[in-house]
Amino acid sequence: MRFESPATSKEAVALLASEKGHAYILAGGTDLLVRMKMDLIEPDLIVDIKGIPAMQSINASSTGSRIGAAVSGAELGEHNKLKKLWPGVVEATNLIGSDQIQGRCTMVGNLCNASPAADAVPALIAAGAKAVIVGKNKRRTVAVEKIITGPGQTSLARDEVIEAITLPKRAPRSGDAYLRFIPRTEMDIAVVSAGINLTISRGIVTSARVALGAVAATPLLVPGAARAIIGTKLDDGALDKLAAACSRACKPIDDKRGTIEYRTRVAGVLARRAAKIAYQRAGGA
Amino acid sequence: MAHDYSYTKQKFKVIGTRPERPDGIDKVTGRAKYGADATAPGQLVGLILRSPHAHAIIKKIDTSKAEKLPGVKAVLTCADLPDLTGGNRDLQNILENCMARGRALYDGHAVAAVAAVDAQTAKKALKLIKVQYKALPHVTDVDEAILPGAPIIHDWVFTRGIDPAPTEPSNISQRTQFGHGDVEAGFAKADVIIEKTWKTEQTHQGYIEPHACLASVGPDGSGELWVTTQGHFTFRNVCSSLLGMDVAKLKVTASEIGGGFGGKTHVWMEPVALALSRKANRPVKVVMSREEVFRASGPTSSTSVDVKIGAKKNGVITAASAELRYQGGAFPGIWAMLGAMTSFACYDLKNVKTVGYDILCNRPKVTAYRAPSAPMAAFGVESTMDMLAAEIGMNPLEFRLKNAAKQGTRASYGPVYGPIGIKPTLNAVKNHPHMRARLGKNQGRGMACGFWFNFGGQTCVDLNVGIDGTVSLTVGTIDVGGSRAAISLIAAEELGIPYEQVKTNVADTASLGYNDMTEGSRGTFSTGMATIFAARNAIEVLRERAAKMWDIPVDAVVWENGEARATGKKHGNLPRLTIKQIAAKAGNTGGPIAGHNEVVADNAGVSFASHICDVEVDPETGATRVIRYTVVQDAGKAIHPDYVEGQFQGGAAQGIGWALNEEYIYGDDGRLQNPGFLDYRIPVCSDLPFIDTEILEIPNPNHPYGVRGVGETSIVPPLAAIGNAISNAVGVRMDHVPMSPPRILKALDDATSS
Amino acid sequence: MSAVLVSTTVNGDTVEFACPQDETLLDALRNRVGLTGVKEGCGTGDCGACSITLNGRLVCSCLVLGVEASGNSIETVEGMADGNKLHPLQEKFIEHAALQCGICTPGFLVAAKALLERKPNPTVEEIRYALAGNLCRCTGYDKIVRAVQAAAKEMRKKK
Amino acid sequence: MHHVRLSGQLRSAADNLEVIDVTADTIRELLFNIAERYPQLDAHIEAGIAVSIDGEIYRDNWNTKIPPDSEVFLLPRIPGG
Repeated sequence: MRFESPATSKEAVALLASEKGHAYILAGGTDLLVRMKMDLIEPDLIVDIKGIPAMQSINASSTGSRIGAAVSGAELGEHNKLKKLWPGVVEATNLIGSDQIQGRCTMVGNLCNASPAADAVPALIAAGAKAVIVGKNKRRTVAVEKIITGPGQTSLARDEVIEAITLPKRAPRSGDAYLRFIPRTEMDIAVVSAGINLTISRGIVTSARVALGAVAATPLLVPGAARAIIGTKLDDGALDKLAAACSRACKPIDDKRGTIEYRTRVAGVLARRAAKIAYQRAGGA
Repeated sequence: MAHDYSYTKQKFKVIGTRPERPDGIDKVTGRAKYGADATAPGQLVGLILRSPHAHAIIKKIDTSKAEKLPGVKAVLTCADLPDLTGGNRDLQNILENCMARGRALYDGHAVAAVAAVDAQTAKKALKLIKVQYKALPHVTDVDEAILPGAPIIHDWVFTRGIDPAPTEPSNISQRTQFGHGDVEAGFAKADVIIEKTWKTEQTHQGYIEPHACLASVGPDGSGELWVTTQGHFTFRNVCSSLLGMDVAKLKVTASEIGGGFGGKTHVWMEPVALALSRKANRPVKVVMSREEVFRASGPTSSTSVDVKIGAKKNGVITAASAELRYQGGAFPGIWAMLGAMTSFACYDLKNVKTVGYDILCNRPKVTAYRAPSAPMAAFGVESTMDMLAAEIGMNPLEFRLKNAAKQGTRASYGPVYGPIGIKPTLNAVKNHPHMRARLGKNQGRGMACGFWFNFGGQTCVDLNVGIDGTVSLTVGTIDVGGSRAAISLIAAEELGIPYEQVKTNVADTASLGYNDMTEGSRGTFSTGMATIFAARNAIEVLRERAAKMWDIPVDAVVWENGEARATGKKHGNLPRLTIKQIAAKAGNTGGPIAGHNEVVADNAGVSFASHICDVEVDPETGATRVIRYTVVQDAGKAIHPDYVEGQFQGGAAQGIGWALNEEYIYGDDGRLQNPGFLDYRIPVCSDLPFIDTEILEIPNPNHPYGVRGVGETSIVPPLAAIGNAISNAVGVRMDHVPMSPPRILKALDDATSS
Repeated sequence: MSAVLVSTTVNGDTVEFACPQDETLLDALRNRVGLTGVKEGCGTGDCGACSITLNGRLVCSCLVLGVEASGNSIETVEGMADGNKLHPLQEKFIEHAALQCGICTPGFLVAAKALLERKPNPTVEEIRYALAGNLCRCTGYDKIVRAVQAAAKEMRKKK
Repeated sequence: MHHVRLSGQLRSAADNLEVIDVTADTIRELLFNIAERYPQLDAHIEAGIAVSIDGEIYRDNWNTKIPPDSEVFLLPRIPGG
């Protein structure tokens, strides 16, 4: 196995493109090294992207934000400006693992690991985040919900690297929130999760995005759930409709972490709770 | 020399204080050496190939490619471990568990092993071993394993304890029965009877340190083993039997142990490491991965238990019975028997009957886990007790007090009790402020009782007085939780010297006589007892030496406060001789000063605990949080109260994990789906509240200081205490452990819809 | 597979070791640098026994490659005491009987130190969540949390 | 003379008796005498047995004296964790 730490995204892409064997990108390593330890993968090449300046910074502004792919969860959590603009996105990423994991893990790594239960992803989808992708010949920008195509699978080509995540312009009176259910208080993978981002005007929800995690093969954007609360003051009736729409959208499986029945039911519970938090953050009563 | 075991009420000077442990600095600086921390010149890395099948015939193992890989020094299969057990079935089972013999019996069963110059090479070699399996039907559920047509695990297992003896092999390895009186007549007299089936899933001890050892065997048949174990003398005896080595030629050194809780009472890969070393003629280190620990060491049983209890309206139990089915993994065990013995031990019952069925499955061989088998039986019994109390309209605490066992009660497992502590723990619970604390919305309180036997066993101790009067104590029981501190305290107390003047060391098997394992809550109890007698032995010598120094008769010398004092009119004015002064002259008064004792420290004194637990349940998600927890337990005498509290708290925390989230999850393919700490969910720091403790000290009449075992009982009550608290919080009775969020939410749904 | 030479700083000392490129920092620290105070409980980031700080950031050394240490600075439990003077956390862990078997202790100490450097006066809840990545199976965490509280108090006094 | 009670599975090795009368001063004598009378019990004794004397359980020390009129109960030997 070869270990390389390129200084630019282009170099990283070139390394990936020229590798004949199995190549993997290392950012925080909190998934990659686990898969190596469990003998699930045998890399021939590991490309460490932490030395690439374009991937190391955070720019946060109400006109748009950019988070480098190698930024750790801990660094994200320490960025007050970003936290203020996108509390749900930051909290979601900070929920991944322990303080130790936060010291290394990245939002983009969480995305590219492509788990249906990835904590950062529903919050990013709800936020309308985009991934900036660098390829051999071109750069492209893609909505986060288009990245994961199935458990462990992404739409990235083998010689493509996500350089950063961008978050859109933040309208005034907006708020986001992310909640997940785990059996313990820490250290678990989400059994089911919900991310919500909304904007209000005079107490009425004017726009919203709702995303769910761990209820299907990929994290889901649920437009029907958003429609259930747009135009409402998030009263109980609207919340009931939100919960019902979320539960309807679920296509979960039974596995060691939860049942179909449980996930379907609790998706609605979490969406309802997350919507209330987002609404409050947007300045709603 | 005969010793007096009996308790004498004495005033202690240092017993009951809380000094710092002697191994503390090593453990906070990273210096302490655990199982994986030793190295030897030229050591190889050993790895084990494990079956991916729950049950399969091993048709062929081709090791030729692995053997040819440069850097590989030995490849091992069962052919390298011939059966030298002389037909001893128990040893044969251990041998077969260490390395499959023609058949893989569970997912993770060892099939082959390699030793190579480094981990990378060893890993590569494992992949070059080709094993041809023929998969067989498997069974992993305790109730399914005894259905007609279930795959038979061993054709040589015929159910024992059935008359007439069966002629067909069975997955029930034995039937055991305990009790007295006439339960049918008793139930006929009951006003109310509750009968219910309870299930618990399989849990693991979950020690943080994986099994690890460093083995070295030379061509002369001599060997050394450095290993993390609860009993290095037992490991020595078992390994030498399996490998055909002389016991005296295998020196086993116990490393510091990173937790055991019963799981390190048994050999797993240690005989394989020794055999690899013998074949390669190099030291071999084998360290299990966490995944291997879960798949291939010994968890505790999953169970299915029917409990029936009947009572009069006035709260007197008229009869109680239980049928207990315990899954023991791929080899026969006695786990249901222990469940059958302990289930009703807390109560004074005229008519009681328990029947245990030990059942084989395609799962790893079950081994002891803290108060083995008692928590599952207590879950069923203590939950049923609460249901029955509710049915007759009695406070569950009063109901338990009314039926609690006392001195003179015939225990459900047979004998008549001496002085015991169940009632005092219940009374302490009754008077505890926790019982009167206010509860909020969706909160509930539960309590439950627990019992464990405790035992002593073979123990020996050397006590040597150094030239400066300090004392070196050599013991043979592994220190799993601070026992060196407790044992140093005992030596200091008996000799009348400060704690700081005693250093307790755990000896290797070549340096001290045989000691049983640290299990059954025996460490401080039995080694403490041997230490008292060894110290008394040394005091005799010290008196003799003082007498020689003074040139007076030994009868005129008494030992007081760590000094020799001459008595009587003739000698009374002599200045006292300190241990230091006597030690300094030892060379001229007869040589080294030492005390020794070997003892069979029977009679560790049975132990009882009562726990109180408050939970809060989220009715929308089924999530349960323990918000307050109190342990009340009889310790006999708490030698070092910090570490007694630590045992209470640790046991309770393990019980809480078991109650709420921990479980082995098997797929339809018979493979373990959660062999890691991510999905085998032991409690994390933020899951738990502070765990309050109340130590009761009801002296054990058969220990000079009144000590009882304390380590195990505290894991027994939590399952039921939490189940009872959940029932009080949200009105559903959970009959399946772990009481995980999906199970609770389903129970809530079922309750609403019915 | 070719090993590479890694030059790094461990507990203030410059350290060099040759390391296969797929070897974890945990294995490199234990087997090549000889710092066996760094423990492996799981190898998958779930137990925290291998906790170290990497450039001041708390991480699991089992989830870092040895080669990644190049040019960086590492602190382990072996570097906590100042000569023969124990760190207040080390003192309080012994004083409060916050360890039984002791295998998780190095990880807890490193994690607790990282917490107290960031947050000198944490609440019980903050301590519990900050230490949630460190598993202890012996103590039920009770005495560990108390020891961290006591050490925090001691350290605040000294400041 | 002691009335020695047997736990469940030991009874089948002793003609299904719940109580057997044995004269013995020590555990060793007791086990020797009952094994002589009920040879099937020998296997149980070999496999490990515990003797409760007035509620106190002895697993190992066969020199233990059995006081007159004491309550004697034979149990299987048990492991711990």
